[in-house]
Amino acid sequence: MLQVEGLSVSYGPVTALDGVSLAVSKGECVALLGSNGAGKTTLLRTISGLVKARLGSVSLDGKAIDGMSPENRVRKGLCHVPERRRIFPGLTVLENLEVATAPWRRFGASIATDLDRVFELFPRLRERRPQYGWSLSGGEQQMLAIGRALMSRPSVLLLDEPSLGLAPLLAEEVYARLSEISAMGVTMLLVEQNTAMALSVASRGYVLEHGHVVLAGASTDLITNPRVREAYLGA
Amino acid sequence: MRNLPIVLLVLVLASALVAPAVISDFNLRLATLALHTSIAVIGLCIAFGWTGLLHLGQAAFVGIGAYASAILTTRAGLGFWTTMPIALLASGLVALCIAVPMLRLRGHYLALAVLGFNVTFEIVARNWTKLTGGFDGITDIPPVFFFGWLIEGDKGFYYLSLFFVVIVALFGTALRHSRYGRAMIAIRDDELAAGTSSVDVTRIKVLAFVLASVLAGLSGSLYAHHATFIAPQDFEFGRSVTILVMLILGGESSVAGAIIGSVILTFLPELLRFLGDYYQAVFGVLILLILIVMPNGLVGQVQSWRARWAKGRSNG
Amino acid sequence: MSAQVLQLAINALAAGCIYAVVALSVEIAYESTGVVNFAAGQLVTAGALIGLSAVAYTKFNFLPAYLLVIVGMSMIGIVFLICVYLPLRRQSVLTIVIGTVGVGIFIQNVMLLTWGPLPKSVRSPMGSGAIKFGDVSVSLHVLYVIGVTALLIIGMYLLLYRSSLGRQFRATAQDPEAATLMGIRVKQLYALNWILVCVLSGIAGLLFAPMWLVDVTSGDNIGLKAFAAIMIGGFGSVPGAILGGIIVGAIEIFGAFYVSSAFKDALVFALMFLFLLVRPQGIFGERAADRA
Amino acid sequence: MAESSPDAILQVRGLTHRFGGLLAVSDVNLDIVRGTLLALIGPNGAGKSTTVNLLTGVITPTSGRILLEGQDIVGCSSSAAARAGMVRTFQNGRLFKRLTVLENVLTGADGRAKTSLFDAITRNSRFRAEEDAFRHSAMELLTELKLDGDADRQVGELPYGKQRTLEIARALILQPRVLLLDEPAAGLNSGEVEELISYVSLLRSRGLSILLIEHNMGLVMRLADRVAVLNFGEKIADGTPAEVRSNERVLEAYLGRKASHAAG
Repeated sequence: MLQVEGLSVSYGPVTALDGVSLAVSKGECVALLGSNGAGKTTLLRTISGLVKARLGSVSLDGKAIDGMSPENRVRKGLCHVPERRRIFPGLTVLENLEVATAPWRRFGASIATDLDRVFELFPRLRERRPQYGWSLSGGEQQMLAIGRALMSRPSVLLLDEPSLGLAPLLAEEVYARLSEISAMGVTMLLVEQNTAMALSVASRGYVLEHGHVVLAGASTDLITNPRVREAYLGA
Repeated sequence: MRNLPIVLLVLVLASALVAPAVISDFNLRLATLALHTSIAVIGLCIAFGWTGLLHLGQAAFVGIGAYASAILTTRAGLGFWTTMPIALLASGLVALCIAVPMLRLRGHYLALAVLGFNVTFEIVARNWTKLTGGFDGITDIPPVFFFGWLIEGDKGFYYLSLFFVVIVALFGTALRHSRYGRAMIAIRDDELAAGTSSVDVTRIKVLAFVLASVLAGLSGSLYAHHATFIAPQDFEFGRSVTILVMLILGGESSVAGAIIGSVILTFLPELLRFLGDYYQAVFGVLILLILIVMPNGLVGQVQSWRARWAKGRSNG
Repeated sequence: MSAQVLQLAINALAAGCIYAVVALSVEIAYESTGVVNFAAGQLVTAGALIGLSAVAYTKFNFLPAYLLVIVGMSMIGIVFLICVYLPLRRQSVLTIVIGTVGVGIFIQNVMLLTWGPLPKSVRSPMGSGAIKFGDVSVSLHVLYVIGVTALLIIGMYLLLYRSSLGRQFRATAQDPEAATLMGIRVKQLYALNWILVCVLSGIAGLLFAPMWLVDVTSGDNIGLKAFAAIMIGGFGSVPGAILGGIIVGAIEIFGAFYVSSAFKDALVFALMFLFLLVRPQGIFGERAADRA
Repeated sequence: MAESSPDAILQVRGLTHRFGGLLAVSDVNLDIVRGTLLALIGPNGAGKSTTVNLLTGVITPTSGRILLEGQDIVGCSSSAAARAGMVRTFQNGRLFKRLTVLENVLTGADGRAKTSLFDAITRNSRFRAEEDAFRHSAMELLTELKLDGDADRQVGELPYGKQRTLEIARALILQPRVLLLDEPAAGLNSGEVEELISYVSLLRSRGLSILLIEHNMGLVMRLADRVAVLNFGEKIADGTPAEVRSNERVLEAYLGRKASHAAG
């Protein structure tokens, strides 16, 4: 479904990614692990087209999408939920959701079923419909960011640290919803610092260090692998 | 090669010294104008080029200096050497009074506030007829005496202006290479980091704004005595824009660029005379082209060429 | 209220409406791109002068003439986007702001070449009639200005807050990158932005032209007043821009009558400075220190 | 509350900061013993960066006290805090791009300058003596950090690792009482990290008190005398590296609930 091959990215003199390759098959949920500055966010930004790669290629459904603008990648079903949520603070919850239908909505096309699907997953958002984005709590904002992404009818969802800054109970709730979304057949690539949570949803994972993939494997293997712990807690 | 800048500097100074002997009277007049304008541009270099204050009202401070000099010489009969320091002081004091509240503001707020100040200055100059002569301005501003020697005509005034430009350029260069210059550039590059590196951000901003205005006052005082006639439209907002464009054209953070920019832009209408009425429209396009093609001005462009050349040599 | 005060108040409202429309245009550009459009005044003049020629060309058929103005101003907006905003977008906002100054100079001088320096009088579609309410005589054009402004404000509200396009527009203004990630075509919305900015200024030009004589510099002053209006109303607030415009109109008209007609503009700027000193965020606006 | 232990150079008491309704930092107490290194760790979004901003006067706390050598510096501007000896580096390298390497370091020294504007523009002997002294100490620092060969280069020409080092030099010339290093290892390769570790140890052995903010615990475990852990703006643990590493709440914050059980 999503294929990344030999991706290298530099910011001026700094190399952020150095020949990263990975693949996510249809319906799969894959976790991307690693410490701060390992290049996880850069990788997602390159896949969604915000950052231009120096070398390498990204393909979706077997077709290279390297030259494509981020807007058009969304139209191909690739949606990126950015780090720190980035909801639109001056739009209401409902408007935040509606605005994400721009890629597919034509005159008269109904968004009611899409809205229902989001509200079923996140009943809190239904209550908060008329409130402005900035007035939501961190957890609600995260739910809105995920809900907003679903409104664009993605086939592949890129998620950047969905548990960031959330209390453990809320983070767990967000993850419960993510596994429901995964069960609906949405393909997911998940960046997370909370290893246990990420691996509880994902079936496989990659560990990134200094812009390289240093480890890859099934979740069950990774969770007991001492190298993963090292990446965060040190030897 | 190492001494190239010094050789260039000596050449430029030498040709500036002999220029009056070879160029026409009209061009001499323009050159004199370019010289004392460049003092205001160097002032803007300190405030905008180094410290990053978007200052769209430099002409008003030139105007304060010019009017202070003109009023004191025509009404009180004082000479240039007395009124000139007063003119500097007047511009500086006005700047100090408005700096403290205004510099709490950033970016566009400051730009609009200073622009508003420029417009207000114009309105006052036009309408406070008793003091400023209103629309008719002030005429018959006396010439300058230098130790009893009358500086008359363009040649004398050219050398007087050149003298002040050299002094101001030396001042600017010394400032740039002192802790004040460093602090100013640090503020423009990263205000937060400047603060945590012990730079007193507000004080340095006020200093930059006041110094810019003092230099504008000097420029205005020279202008008044050179033109012997001043009127409100000499100091309108459009003039502030021209001064800013001179700086950007030359290279916004370089003293040499400020002088180069004001010389080029003073002579440009003459060079482009064949454009006739189209000149002003071309001027607008020119601003855009500079911003798009060489945002660091002529000096910045030359520096980047030199850097590329040096790199090419060291690699090859 | 005496008839005289009422008369002044109506004139003040009409002048204020024009400032409010220009302030609205500056405010929209600022909110969606962070750029203060220093070419606003020249765009107002452009609207007035294009209107003048269009009305003559259509032999006083105001409706097609005004449509021509709107098309013309939209084209200026698109040219501005392609030649100035997009090439400068990656540089600092200050650079773009200086770029708008260059655009203003360019437009002004192209107009000088096209229309010449002489002031011209422009007819109002309402003719030169007036209605009398007791001792108060109100020209039809003044009522027309107030009516059109009200319609424009309602129209802008519907466009920005009640349409899908407006939602996308506001989302892009708040976070262009997140908007891109939601599949919104950000460049098209920037085009919409600059078209709106130019069309609004142009309409302000059409509204003011019949009230005063028009020459190539008449918009400059209106642009400056619009800036003052925004500073008073508060940057970053649409209602602030409208209220600020009306306040500026009131100070100008009442100040000219009761204080001094020479210093009426100085009064406007004095109030602006007062706000900067005491309440830099304006009546409704963002905190002045928040946005660089 | 141990109000005044004589060898604590920095005492933070009840530090609290609210953004809107959100408690970014909540009632945090910290102590740095003179000449030791305290590491402040915690997951992303835990409030570490806000704490640094509060300590260095970039933002003013809602409540709480920051005692540097017994003197409360709450309410000081960032430049006043820097002059008082609270000096920091930045997480994502904030150097002055248009100044040379040497000038960047000198900006830090200028806070101690005694000469006036008049001295500076006439370049008199007082000014030159001061400038020479500053240049001398700046060059000494650059030499120690192996940057002396780059002194006259523009900052943008330096490779990333050297830029990070330069930031430490700019901070050190301020003669800090407490040096706050905000994620100094971010983006460095493993060789550079080793150099950083040995240099920071050297600084500590010379008696400098250091607050190290770090995400990567590998670095922390090797350098820290004590470790404080933040999560959701609250301090959840404080102790020696070994104590903190086996602390249940810390493991949970980093790895999540399930893994900490699995690992424990």
